[in-house]
Amino acid sequence: MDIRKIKAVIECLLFVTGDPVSLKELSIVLEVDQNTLRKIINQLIDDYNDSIRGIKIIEINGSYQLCSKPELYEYVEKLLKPKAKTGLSQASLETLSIIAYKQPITKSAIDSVRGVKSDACITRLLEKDMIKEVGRMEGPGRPILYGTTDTFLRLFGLKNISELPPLKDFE
Amino acid sequence: MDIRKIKAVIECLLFVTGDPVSLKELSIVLEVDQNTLRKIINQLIDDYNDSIRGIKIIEINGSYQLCSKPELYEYVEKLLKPKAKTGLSQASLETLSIIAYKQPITKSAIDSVRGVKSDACITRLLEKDMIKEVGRMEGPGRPILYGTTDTFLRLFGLKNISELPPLKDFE
Amino acid sequence: MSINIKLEVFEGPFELLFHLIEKAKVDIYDIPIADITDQYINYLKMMQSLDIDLASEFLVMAATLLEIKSKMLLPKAPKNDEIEDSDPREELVKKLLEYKAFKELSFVLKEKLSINEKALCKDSNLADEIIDSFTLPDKLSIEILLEKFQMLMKKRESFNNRGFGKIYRDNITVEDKITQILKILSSARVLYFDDLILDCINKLEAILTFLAVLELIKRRKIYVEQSSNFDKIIVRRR
Repeated sequence: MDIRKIKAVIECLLFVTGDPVSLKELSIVLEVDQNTLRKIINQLIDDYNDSIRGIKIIEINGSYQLCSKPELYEYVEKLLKPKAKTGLSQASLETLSIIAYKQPITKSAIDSVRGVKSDACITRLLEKDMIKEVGRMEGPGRPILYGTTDTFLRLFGLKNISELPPLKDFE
Repeated sequence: MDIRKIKAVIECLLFVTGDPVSLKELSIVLEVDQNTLRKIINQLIDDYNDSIRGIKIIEINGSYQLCSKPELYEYVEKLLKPKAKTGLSQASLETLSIIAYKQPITKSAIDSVRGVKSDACITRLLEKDMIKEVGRMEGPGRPILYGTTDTFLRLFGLKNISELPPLKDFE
Repeated sequence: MSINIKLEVFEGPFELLFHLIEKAKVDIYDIPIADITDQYINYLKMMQSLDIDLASEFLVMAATLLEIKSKMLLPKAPKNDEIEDSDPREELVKKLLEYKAFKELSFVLKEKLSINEKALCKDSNLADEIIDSFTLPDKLSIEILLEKFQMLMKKRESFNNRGFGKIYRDNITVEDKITQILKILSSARVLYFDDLILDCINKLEAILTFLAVLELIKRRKIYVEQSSNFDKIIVRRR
């Protein structure tokens, strides 16, 4: 298959699914090895940077997804009733930062960093699909452990969790 | 606005809505008169004909919609088939499970369990003869009640609906 | 004459402390603990005089500050080579700095969010439509449905527990349940108690159902029987 066709198929597949599709799945469907495919996708990502395009490809945890260009959001807002923004309070953002860096983490560990109860924030973050339960801690009460989701990565423009900005040294 | 930007905005808007958008709506959002805009969209349709593209714009009754290129359908099928061994999407399986366990049930009750609209899933389950209308609920609007069919029982190997496996304690 | 008080609301004790430290323009590593403690307690008193409920964490911090203050007043123990004389403020400062680091980070994240949340994705309706157009296999395991349904219930339950209120069957009462049970029994002679409970969408509804059965027994409308231990409980009309 020539490279133009491969690019066309990738665009088509990402468009149809709407959800992230992994490099592995794409490689199986296209019968192209993952390394070659990754290079082609990176080229394709560059193609989309062209000012004539209104959509782009984002990478999240080794999967790829199509989304609209954020800089054109004002037009989307004009056409559609503005989609509810993520709307996180400062307290929720603080809670989210703590979870992002210290995951997996329990509620009481979050509370102790913030100095206040975080129940409401955690509920809100779960509701917004920013965090999820990732397990239970061994020990009394087996408290729930929280971690971040792929939605979190997407909304904060991170390919994976290691791309988080560095935490300023507080020692 | 230059013509490249107009094209980008059109792509962005059609991508985000998914549904057909009328020339009139586009013209209002872009502040470009309809005649000029129609010419630009026709150019854009030509751009999409390029073999590097996996999607295209179709015109229906003066509205425009993005869709995948039909000639690439085989790849779509190859990607989705393994995800759909059941022949039912996750959304439809969810809807079907609610109907099976809570029948007879109205559409709005299904929606409230799922937290999203189930219209499309219900239509497709009706088409697949998995569910049927079993009556009307008394009360305002007399909404339709849905239940499962004999085809449903056969597919899942049940003699009758009372053979549904019991729910484990929902703790 | 009216007095205008500009009241700042603090999310928690750390925020209040930061505010006081910044206002006093002091080094965070060398907090004048007596002064700051007094100011902190004054603030709490003011809030209380205005009848503003304070989270208990504010009071816990007040106690911590008083404890540190009293330790600072104690005469320094003579130098001991074995035990390092630690600053009683050390732990508090460490926590404050950690909190501050996360607070700063949250502003960076907020900035990122404000850009990237404007990149919108498409829903997966199109893929669902295509999948639903595939032909069904000859046979499917019912377990798939059970699993899906239980997952939905679990999700709902956990949201309910977090105080989202009920999402389904609003405002159901014991009286509704009584009517429902009597209606079933008007056509069926008997019914299984298990089925009534299984039909419930959450714990609250199960409890209401149970109360309805008890009430109906009391009103002598129904009676229940069980032939032996762990057998199904049968509900009959009187």
